[in-house]
Amino acid sequence: MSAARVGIVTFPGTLDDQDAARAVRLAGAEAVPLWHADRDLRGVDAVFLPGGFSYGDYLRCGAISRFAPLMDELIPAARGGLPVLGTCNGFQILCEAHLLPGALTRNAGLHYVCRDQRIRVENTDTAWTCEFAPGQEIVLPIKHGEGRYVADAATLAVLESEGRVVFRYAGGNPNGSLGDIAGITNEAGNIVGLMPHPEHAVEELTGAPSVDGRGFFTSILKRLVNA
Amino acid sequence: MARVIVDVMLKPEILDPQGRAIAGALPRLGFSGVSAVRQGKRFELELDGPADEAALSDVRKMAETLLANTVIEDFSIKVEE
Amino acid sequence: MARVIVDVMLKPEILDPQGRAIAGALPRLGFSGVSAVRQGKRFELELDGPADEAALSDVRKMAETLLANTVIEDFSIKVEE
Amino acid sequence: MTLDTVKRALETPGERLPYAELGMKDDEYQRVREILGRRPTGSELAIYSVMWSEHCSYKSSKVHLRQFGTKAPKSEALLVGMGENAGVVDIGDGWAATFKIESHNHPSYVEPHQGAATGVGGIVRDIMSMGARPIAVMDSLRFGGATQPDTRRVLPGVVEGIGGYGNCLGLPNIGGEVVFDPCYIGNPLVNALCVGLLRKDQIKLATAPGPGNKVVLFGARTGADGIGGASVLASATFEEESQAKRPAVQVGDPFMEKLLIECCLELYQADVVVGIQDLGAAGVSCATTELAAKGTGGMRVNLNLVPLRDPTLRPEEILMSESQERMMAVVAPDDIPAFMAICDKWDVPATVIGEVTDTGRLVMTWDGDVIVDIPPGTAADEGPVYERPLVEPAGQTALNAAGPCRLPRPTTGAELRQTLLALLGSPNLASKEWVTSQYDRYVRGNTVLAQPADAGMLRISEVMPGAQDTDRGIALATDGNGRYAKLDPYTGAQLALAEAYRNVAVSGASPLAVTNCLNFGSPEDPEVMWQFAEAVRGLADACRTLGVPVTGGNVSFYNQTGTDAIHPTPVVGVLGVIDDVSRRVRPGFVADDLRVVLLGE
Ligand SMILES: Nc1ncnc2c1ncn2[C@@H]1O[C@H](COP(=O)(O)OP(=O)(O)O)[C@@H](O)[C@H]1O
Repeated sequence: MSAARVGIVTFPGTLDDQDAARAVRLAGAEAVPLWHADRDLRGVDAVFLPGGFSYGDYLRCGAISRFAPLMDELIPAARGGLPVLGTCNGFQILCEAHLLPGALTRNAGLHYVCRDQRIRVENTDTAWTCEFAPGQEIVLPIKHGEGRYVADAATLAVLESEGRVVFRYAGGNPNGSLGDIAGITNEAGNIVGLMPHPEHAVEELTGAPSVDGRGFFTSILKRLVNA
Repeated sequence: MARVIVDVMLKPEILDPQGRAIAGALPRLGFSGVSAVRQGKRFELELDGPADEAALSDVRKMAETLLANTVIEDFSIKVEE
Repeated sequence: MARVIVDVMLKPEILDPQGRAIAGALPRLGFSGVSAVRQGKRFELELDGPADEAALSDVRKMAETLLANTVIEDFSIKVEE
Repeated sequence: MTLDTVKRALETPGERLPYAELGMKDDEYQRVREILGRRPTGSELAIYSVMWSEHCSYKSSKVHLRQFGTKAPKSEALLVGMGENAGVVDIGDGWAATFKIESHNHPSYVEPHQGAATGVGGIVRDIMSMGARPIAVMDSLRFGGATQPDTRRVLPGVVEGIGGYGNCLGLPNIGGEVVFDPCYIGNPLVNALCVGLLRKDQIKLATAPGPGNKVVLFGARTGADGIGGASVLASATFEEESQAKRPAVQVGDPFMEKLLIECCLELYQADVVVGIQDLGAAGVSCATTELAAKGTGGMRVNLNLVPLRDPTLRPEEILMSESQERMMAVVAPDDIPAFMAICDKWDVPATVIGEVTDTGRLVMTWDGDVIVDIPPGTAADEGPVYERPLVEPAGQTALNAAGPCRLPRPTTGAELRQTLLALLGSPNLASKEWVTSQYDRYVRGNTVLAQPADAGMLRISEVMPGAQDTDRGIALATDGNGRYAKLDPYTGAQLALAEAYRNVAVSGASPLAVTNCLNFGSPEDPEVMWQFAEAVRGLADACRTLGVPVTGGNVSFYNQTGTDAIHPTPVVGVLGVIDDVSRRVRPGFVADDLRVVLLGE
């Protein structure tokens, strides 16, 4: 059986594509580079939108990337069930593209913050979290200036009641996110966005002092193999 | 050649930490008399042609799709004389 | 209770990378006819009292010292009716 | 405004040019006249005034800096030494590292955010111009007292500027310093270091050989940024005039720089670059004169072709503009289409503005008229050199006599407690997390050590394609101590080196090479000049003793307000190599039951 193929999208200004590819490879899948200007998903089984400062984060984070030619392909595919993970800038892009509800705004502390953050996994039914235990606490790096999740009260109520809050900050909210929300999913559970960086927590030698990020990639592999 | 202004502000129900920080700093700088501050964005667009109805309808589309995120922001458009 | 608007824009000779990026994106979104975009900030200040001369002179000082970085930005003040 | 052409300069020999306003001395202006055999045109004066400024010509420091070469220990690792954009050292397995530290002190005082941001941008382009991929940054900062009001203005902006720019480029910040001392209140120090990786056989140099080769300007458009800044802002005290000069600050566009990095790497990969130079403080003046001087010797440039952000700019202003995020490359005519295609892919504007010639002259035209016609070497390499007078500062002996033994000592337990609390509460010893948490230390996943370690460390196997087989890593530390250097600049500089050297060594790496940023007051003050000479002598001697060469660096003079100079502050960066990066040594106690051993006295 050939390895699962996970597409890694690079926009101008994307930074974590190399880390994302490494994390995918370490999990045993094939990392397939996807270029923002191509209208081609290259037949991948899942897509990872990594972090960075696409288009310099100018205007609003993710606002310009959302209109990339590749997104014209990705948006309908994601709506059709293709597993998609967006971290940091990738999460911002998913919200701007309305694949996930709400928006990410300036940190309440008004500063960029880079730190190792405790996070609680609240939903283990998604394509990207099925290998975690419900309520499990993990440590992942966060590094962002605009990660404060906001949505109107009705949207928040729906997210909570449907169990679509996938991750919550534990041990202190770093950015003022409503409900301590660190990550959410869509109704179908195939699209997940979060501010923390699992791809920076997969190796002993580098990155965060944990390898908890591996769970995201073993999850998607398991999901793809069982699919 | 006309200039059109698009003002984008966070919706009133969305917390504006920048505005709040400014409002908090004012008394420390010796300014009283300001009860609230909100910070938004202002875009100045130079049009190639006149700001006629067609152009303004285009600007409205730009504002809706790109300049503002209507999930959290409102916008208003005006032509600069 | 009056509302005063302070618009802050980069001085014309100062590079505006954000405005440039937006102007660059517009044609890709199918919008033509915009030759330049500049992005600035808009502050809405709620005053406790009326926008009389004393209050406006205070706002001017706030703009100079806090709201605008006069090294690279210009500002303008107007009272909202 | 009439265009000052070479023809006009010949016809109006008596016309007075504002050389003094551009920071040029009478005798320097006379030399320009001798070199050209006529008065310079306004554009030529623009070129000479920036190229002969302290900032670009090192006219006060050159005679001292030579010791770094003459006293340099034999080093097989040194591939490119001082004099290029950055030094390059062999780190084994076919790979090389290039690194350098540079100051952006004065601009960071005027506009902290943009000043610091463009400081990072500038040093990153230096590293790119050697043919390398920039892989990490560090920042060494000095501010006034933590409670002084202006520190509140300067510090947050500087940290935001460094973080905002470096984070956006995807360069992990792997270390640095934050020091508070009232002597820096009007003259904060912002020294930024960048390190890059390249294949040892793919070093690029700033040279324009081969008549007929094209000169390409690529990156951002040229605007009115920092016009006159190179000679006026960067190397003269700005006190009274600062208001008037303020609009001349440069603003950075980190996104453009990120595109430039990826674009340059692809250009190198495609092998379509003959020579390359970044545009730093002296912009087009510097890039054209230096490229031409190091190549075949001649170049022809049509200044009308320079893409402008502000169409009203005059040729003199184009020559002096400090607009950021620009590079200049020399490209063979056949490679131009491939070059342009790569720039297009990365959305980087690129324009052919001239070509290499064998005339030995740098000739520039505007609207068809010749406005510059000079031997480029005279601007790039033959600037004035000063042997400035040196005098040991009047109070030096008394200062050293007033040692710490004169201070009252805590005698009781309560007093000791007080002392300890005072120390722990002092900003210089306090946690620097407020600063470091605004910097991304993880990006690109190669950071092995960063804060709170004594040295930053990166693995190189995953930095670039082709490096997979090496286990090696590089380590870097920067250190400096202005108080030691004030007491004894000779020893103070040595202590700075020793500290950075130790910090690299304790990470498990072997120190290989040194970069330095020498922050001092006015060289026209003989007491400052003495401090400078002593510090350089001390550093050069210590490098010889430790067997590590200085590969490059930067001098920042005029860090003073009125007659009050900052403490002499040599900041030293040391680069080391570790054969197997998985054997790095982490700080702190990593397991129970380990023994604690004190080494040294
Ligand atoms: N300006 C800075 N930029 C990046 N890292 C910094 C900066 N200042 C301090 N650090 C890092 O924070 C850590 C603690 O610094 P510091 O408190 O100065 O410790 P030390 O006295 O051991 O050098 C070190 O790893 C240092 O490299």
